[in-house]
Amino acid sequence: MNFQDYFELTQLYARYAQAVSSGQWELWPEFFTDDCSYRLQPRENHERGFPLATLSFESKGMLKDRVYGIRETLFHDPYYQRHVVGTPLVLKADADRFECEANYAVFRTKLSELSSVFSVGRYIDVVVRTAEGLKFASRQVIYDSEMIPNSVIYPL
Amino acid sequence: MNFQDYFELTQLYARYAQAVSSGQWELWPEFFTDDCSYRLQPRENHERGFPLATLSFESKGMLKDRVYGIRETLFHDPYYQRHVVGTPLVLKADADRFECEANYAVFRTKLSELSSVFSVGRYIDVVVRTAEGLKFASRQVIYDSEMIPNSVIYPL
Amino acid sequence: MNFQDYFELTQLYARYAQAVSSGQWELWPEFFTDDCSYRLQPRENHERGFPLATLSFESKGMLKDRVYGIRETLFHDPYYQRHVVGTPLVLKADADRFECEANYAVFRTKLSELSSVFSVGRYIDVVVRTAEGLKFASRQVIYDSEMIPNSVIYPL
Amino acid sequence: MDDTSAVFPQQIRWEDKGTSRIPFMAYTDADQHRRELERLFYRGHWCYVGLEAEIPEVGDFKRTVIGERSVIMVRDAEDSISVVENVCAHRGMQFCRERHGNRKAGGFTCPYHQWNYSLGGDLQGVPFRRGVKQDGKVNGGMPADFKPADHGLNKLEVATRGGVVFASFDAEVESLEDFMGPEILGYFDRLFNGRKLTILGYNRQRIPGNWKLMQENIKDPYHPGLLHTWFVTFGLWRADNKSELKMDRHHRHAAMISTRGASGKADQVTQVSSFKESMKLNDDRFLDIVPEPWWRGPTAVMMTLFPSVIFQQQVNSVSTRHIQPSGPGAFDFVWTHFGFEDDDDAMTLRRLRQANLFGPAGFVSADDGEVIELSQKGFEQKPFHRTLAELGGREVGDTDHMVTETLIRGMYEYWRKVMEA
Amino acid sequence: MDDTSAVFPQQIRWEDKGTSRIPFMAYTDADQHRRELERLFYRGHWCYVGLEAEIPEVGDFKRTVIGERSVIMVRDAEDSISVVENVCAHRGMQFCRERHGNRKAGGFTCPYHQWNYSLGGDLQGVPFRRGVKQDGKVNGGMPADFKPADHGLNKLEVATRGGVVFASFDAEVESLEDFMGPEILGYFDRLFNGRKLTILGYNRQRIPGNWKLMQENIKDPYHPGLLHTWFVTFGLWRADNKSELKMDRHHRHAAMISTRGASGKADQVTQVSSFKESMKLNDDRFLDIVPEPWWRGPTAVMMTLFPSVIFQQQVNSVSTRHIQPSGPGAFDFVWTHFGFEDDDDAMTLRRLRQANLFGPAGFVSADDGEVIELSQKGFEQKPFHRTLAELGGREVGDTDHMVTETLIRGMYEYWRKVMEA
Amino acid sequence: MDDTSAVFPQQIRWEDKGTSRIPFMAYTDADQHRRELERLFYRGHWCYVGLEAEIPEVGDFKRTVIGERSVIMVRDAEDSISVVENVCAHRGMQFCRERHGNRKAGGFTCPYHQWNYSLGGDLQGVPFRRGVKQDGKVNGGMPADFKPADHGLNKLEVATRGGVVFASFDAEVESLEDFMGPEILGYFDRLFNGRKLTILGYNRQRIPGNWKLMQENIKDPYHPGLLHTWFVTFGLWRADNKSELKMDRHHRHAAMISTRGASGKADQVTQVSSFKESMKLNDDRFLDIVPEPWWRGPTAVMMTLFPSVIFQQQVNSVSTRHIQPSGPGAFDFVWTHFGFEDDDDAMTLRRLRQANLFGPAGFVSADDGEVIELSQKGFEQKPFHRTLAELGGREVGDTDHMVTETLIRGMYEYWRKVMEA
Ligand code: FES
Ligand code: FES
Ligand code: FES
Ligand SMILES: [Fe+3]
Ligand SMILES: [Fe+3]
Ligand SMILES: [Fe+3]
Repeated sequence: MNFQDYFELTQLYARYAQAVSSGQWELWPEFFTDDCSYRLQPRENHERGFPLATLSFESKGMLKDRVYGIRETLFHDPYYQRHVVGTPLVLKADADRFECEANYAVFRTKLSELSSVFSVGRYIDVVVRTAEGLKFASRQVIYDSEMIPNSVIYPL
Repeated sequence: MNFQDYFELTQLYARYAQAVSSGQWELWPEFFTDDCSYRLQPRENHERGFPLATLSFESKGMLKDRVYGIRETLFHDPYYQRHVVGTPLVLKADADRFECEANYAVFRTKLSELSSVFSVGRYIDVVVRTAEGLKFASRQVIYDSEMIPNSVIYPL
Repeated sequence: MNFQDYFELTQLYARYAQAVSSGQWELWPEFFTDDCSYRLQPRENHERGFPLATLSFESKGMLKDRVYGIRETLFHDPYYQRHVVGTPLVLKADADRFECEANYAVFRTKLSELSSVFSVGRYIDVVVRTAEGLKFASRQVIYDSEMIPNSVIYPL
Repeated sequence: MDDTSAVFPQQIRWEDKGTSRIPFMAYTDADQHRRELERLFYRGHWCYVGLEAEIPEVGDFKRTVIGERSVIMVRDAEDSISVVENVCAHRGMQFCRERHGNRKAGGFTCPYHQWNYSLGGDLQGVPFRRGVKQDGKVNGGMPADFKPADHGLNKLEVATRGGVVFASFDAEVESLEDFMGPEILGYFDRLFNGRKLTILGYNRQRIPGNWKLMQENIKDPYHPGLLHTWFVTFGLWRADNKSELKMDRHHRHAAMISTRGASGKADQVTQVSSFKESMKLNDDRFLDIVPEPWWRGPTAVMMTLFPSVIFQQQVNSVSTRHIQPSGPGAFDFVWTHFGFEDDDDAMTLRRLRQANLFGPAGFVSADDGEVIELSQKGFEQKPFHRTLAELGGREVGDTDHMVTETLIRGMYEYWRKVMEA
Repeated sequence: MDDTSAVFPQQIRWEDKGTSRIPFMAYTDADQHRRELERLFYRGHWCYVGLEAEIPEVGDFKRTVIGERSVIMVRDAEDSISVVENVCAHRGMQFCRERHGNRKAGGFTCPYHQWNYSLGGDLQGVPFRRGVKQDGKVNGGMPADFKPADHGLNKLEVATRGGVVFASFDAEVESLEDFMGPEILGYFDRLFNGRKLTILGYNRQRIPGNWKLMQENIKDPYHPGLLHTWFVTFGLWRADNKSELKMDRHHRHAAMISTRGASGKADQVTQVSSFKESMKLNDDRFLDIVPEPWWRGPTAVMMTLFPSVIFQQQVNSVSTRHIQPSGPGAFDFVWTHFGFEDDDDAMTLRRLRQANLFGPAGFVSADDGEVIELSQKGFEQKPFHRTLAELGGREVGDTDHMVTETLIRGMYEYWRKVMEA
Repeated sequence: MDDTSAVFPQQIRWEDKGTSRIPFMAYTDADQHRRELERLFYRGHWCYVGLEAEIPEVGDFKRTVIGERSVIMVRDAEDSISVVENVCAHRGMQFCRERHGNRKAGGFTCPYHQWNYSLGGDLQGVPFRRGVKQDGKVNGGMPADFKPADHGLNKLEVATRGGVVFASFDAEVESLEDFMGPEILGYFDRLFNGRKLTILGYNRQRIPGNWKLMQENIKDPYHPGLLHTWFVTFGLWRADNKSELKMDRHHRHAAMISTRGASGKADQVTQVSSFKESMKLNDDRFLDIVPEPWWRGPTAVMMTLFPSVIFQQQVNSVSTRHIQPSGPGAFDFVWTHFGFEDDDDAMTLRRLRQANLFGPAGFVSADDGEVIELSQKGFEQKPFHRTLAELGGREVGDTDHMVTETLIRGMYEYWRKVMEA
């Protein structure tokens, strides 16, 4: 792996973490390819081989529909979220395709409340090089956090 | 961006995280330029355009005055703090000047207590190259953590 | 420091974080040299110069004995743990030997429970180059987390 | 505090004999919550514990909860299903920690002193029961009159039907069929008609609100059109939907039966301001709905089985939703999505896609958890106050429409009967 | 527990008729805390809700708290200020979640079933109120006798003066002016003299101690010279400061008025061991103090308005500090720093710089939170004990000096009167 | 709740006069917990506070806890040890925050108003006690009748023996020697025989279970062979171990004395199913055990001193384990590992290596915390139930073997006597 690729990869992860912590949800789908896969799944289902995911999207279009839902239809108590993500572990590096994993912790802060641990887990990713730079062809968010604190509204 | 710059940058962030987790508060001002700006501000004020900061320092001298206050005048219940900081996102890189952002989580541990989430948020930084290496010309600590758990004594 | 070394180093840290979050405890001893030192010690003992550690292992064999204990003899309430580790700070870099430190946060999730902060602290490491790649000759885990939430079963 | 308190009453107080105005204290008081556990979860009721498909093999077990008590559902040696309380008969340890697994070999052993129990809960091993022989002398051991038969695990009553498992701490509990009553049983059998179930997976959420609020939420047939914009936009909820509400004779259980209006564009028939004209899906595979023969008409049937479970059929998405209280102010809500043995891959994919609408992040369920949390906050700030559940009048009865809160009034009619006894 | 308990008394007990020895139980008991909420926050008192400048436009609102009840301060259609309780009249949801915003268009709508309220809190929309017509039949709807006028939001009494907004749940509450009394009113008007205020921003902290400890802290005029070394070193607190303490006739409110001694080096006049000779500021812009005409003498006036707010003028730094209890052992403390419309940029910068001294991290305020937390810890470990607030004697009265705890005794004199009634 | 409750009894209820069946409510009730604090920790008992070696120099102090009250152990000016309560006599602040340090210079000063105390706790400084002279007038100050002697820190009774420090809030408490009784005192003196101790360090854990469960755990001599597989495998616990159990006359304290069986391979003599044949250590330095002369036979002596401490000798590993309750459902458990002045480096290394077996992560101690947590969970889910501690019969008495729960019965015999008085 050369530095340029490594730099772009770490920046992709850092930029994603900033974007989903910024409240600008429109930024989120743009990290993905058109025919991407995004899955938010409990570690239990993942390890026991159950196909159910908490959210399972099969295209960038579905991600955009999610953003619309967040913005327009999903009533929720607003909150800040903050992603702190570890260095990506590069499992496989081809010229234009990278398989990576990274541990993450997401903290939730509701208005006038203390911050708390919201979700922790692991990203399992396939990153590909596109004309617009590196994108996620696939991002699985496998969360340890057994009991979701009420609900997950924003993208993890 | 070349590797050497990237390496120095990531080391600056790592060294800062170590320093403010070490209890050796004297190390803290040395990460900044003489005419630096350091601001600890709630995300609310930042996003609503209110100028008030929880702490707003306009020089390295003020940072030294803060350290003196921590050491000599500010009574407080002592605690450990631990910074875990994500990879810096490089927004702008000139030869001797870098604009970066990074998400952080700080954990507080009081004597004979469990550790807890103390503050989470984002650094918005301007880093410059000096004779003594990279320094912060400006570091804004914009925190999500709406409700401060009593008080902030040590540098974030 | 050159990129290749830096890359391998960051990957070592990332791979360790994945391994000890994976539940595959057998992976853990393989990160160490045969005559390694692994110490889990409260910051209090470390800073006050007390030799006692919560766990103090002096060989890879002891690590393997620990894994056996986790698997076969140590009754415990099972839990997930998730490591989020900051960028390693490289304090000393020789050709085949690196002295590094890194801040960590480990989150615990018990079945049907919320995730919580389990342990936060600092790694103090000596990494050496071996035929099988980089390994820890020494890893000290100095934890801030004064009060352990009941017990520590899995490797930190 | 003083008895003259106007803001923080000592006792719950109803405005009248009816149940259209529910005191906020019905959701907040800790002592009353314990009484609810005892009278509603531990006595006289069948509580949901799981699905047979979760423990297909002899020795398979699943740890779950009834009210606030940990229990184990296990397939015992006779290949029938037992439910035992997860508390060791020796010194009380909650010995079973895995949430699922197989104990065919060896049954259950408590780690503290290795008391061993059969899958059915009979005590079959007590270390040192007869003491230890040393230097020709026998030391210690259990008293001569110790009878293992008296010290098994607490065994619950068990009833299974259509692959669903219920249990009760109450040996006198009526039959499961009588408990449900014919109306509800009919809808139960419609969903669980004997086909083998396949487990698709779980979702788990902790909702910081009183457990009854979830029962209310599913007994509140008109909120979807108001809160869940997507339902409306998708035409899943339309004012011209054919709808029926049915209860058991105690008014504790209910079924919300609805059938999508056949004709007309949603925006023509909806009268709901929440309708968002502009909305178009970028990817409509979320809504690839295919009717199934067993529906026999209704496109959605939501059953509330009091107090512990909700059975969901929303078009092709089917699940059980297990209510596990945790004090008056919170409950865990566990979703088990399933399919049927004869599903083809396309149908399984369909159920999984539609699952995006439900659960802790679902397009039309996440907000249910949110409104429950915020209702609880409202209750706690003025415990002397009460709700106003008078849509469709103040009476209780089955209806052929959704514009009513009658099911909520019915549930509290039953609640008062049991709690004020 | 047993009534003979010496360490954990059943009831709070005062040593005598006076209030110089305050039982630790005044800070720890949960039932008593609820009684405090009812008698001090919800009845007979005006509580701070905010500043008019926070909601300049019609429809602007701010969500805040009185005691432990969520309320909304809103500029209504008539451009006057209303305060309503944030609890839906339908089924009790705490419907307003944004903490600020504008609802000119559409007023307030509860998301659960879309009941809609005017900015002033009148119920103006109930979906399906008249039912839904289907196949010529009208289904459901609210009862014929349903009167929207009876089901608006809970409207509070509102009083504004000098741009500050107060509210009360108590319709019988006296006028704001009578509530403050002439003395306090004078100092209130000194700070809020009609000029438009400008909002500089907020600080929020959760202090794990009883809310009264913050009132005490600001009624404790001599601790700054002992706890807050910086005050002394900066000459902001000097033993030769001219000082006055004034109370309302009930002794519940107070003003601490001080004027910096004109002459002498601090170290000559201070008698305080906390003075640190060595200390020099590396950057003294923290202390760029410029007197303002409206001060009319005093360099610092700290007002405690019982029970809910503190008004701060410390040289050029002005703020309101809102006390929001959260059980007997904690409260949220919300700082609103402001300026005046006629401030030039230099003065604004000055106020912002001096803000470094105050708030959750302030050089001379952070430690107030710390001592409050640790006082609470002391109280909880021996609830049978009591404080000793006898500096300046055991009586209550205004003084012309700071060497006294009379304001604390005064506050508890009032507290006993109200709480023991 | 209603008095007829079967699941949640109002009052704790014992099945009989004996103590072999302990009600789960003995571990869960909050009021009863406060009564335990008062009767067991604050009255009539000596509680552990630390080791003299922790505060070798005049002015050295250590902050610790008795029951739930913060206290300070300090070496005072007379070079003797004082223990004072960490609550300021002025307004109650828990003034000491460092957990250890030296206050030879200046004694203790409370930061809030700088009341100053001698190392022994005498009040020696009150700022402004005589007021402040200004313009020839004396302002404020403490009342004329203020006697500093009446307002020192709360001073506890102190007893030290063999380098171990105990304290009591109770001035009438019997002597430490009478408190222990001759039997226990003998084993205490065996371990603390006058040699200087050296501190090796601390381990701290918060165990979410009732504090008595830790006393039970160490009064439960046969669980190691069942729960702690390593003990068996290592031959540290063998069925042919010589063992004795001894109690004081009140049956509140106990000593478990065991001596490793001399001969035979573990697997020949163990009857314990937990034995794992396969197990081999990769590095057996964990078990580099060297007998010490002072053992005088026993290889392990575990002493439970009721209510606050456990003294451990497990081969070469010696430690004190301090029990610090935190409500009925949790306690902090603080381990102080030590050695003796005459240890050579090899022995110190040995003690440190064997420390891997103990503490919050120890091979044979971590699981004790786990079973305690899970026992508490069991108790909370069915408070009407009880344990069955009948191994070795239902009586109480010393034994020459380990196959009994007699020490647990003994502890509750004492507990009932004190708690039911
Ligand atoms: S508690 Fe289960 S065997 Fe002893
Ligand atoms: S609760 Fe507000 S509209 Fe129903
Ligand atoms: S509280 Fe300790 S000096 Fe005032
Ligand atoms: Fe819903
Ligand atoms: Fe102060
Ligand atoms: Fe043990």
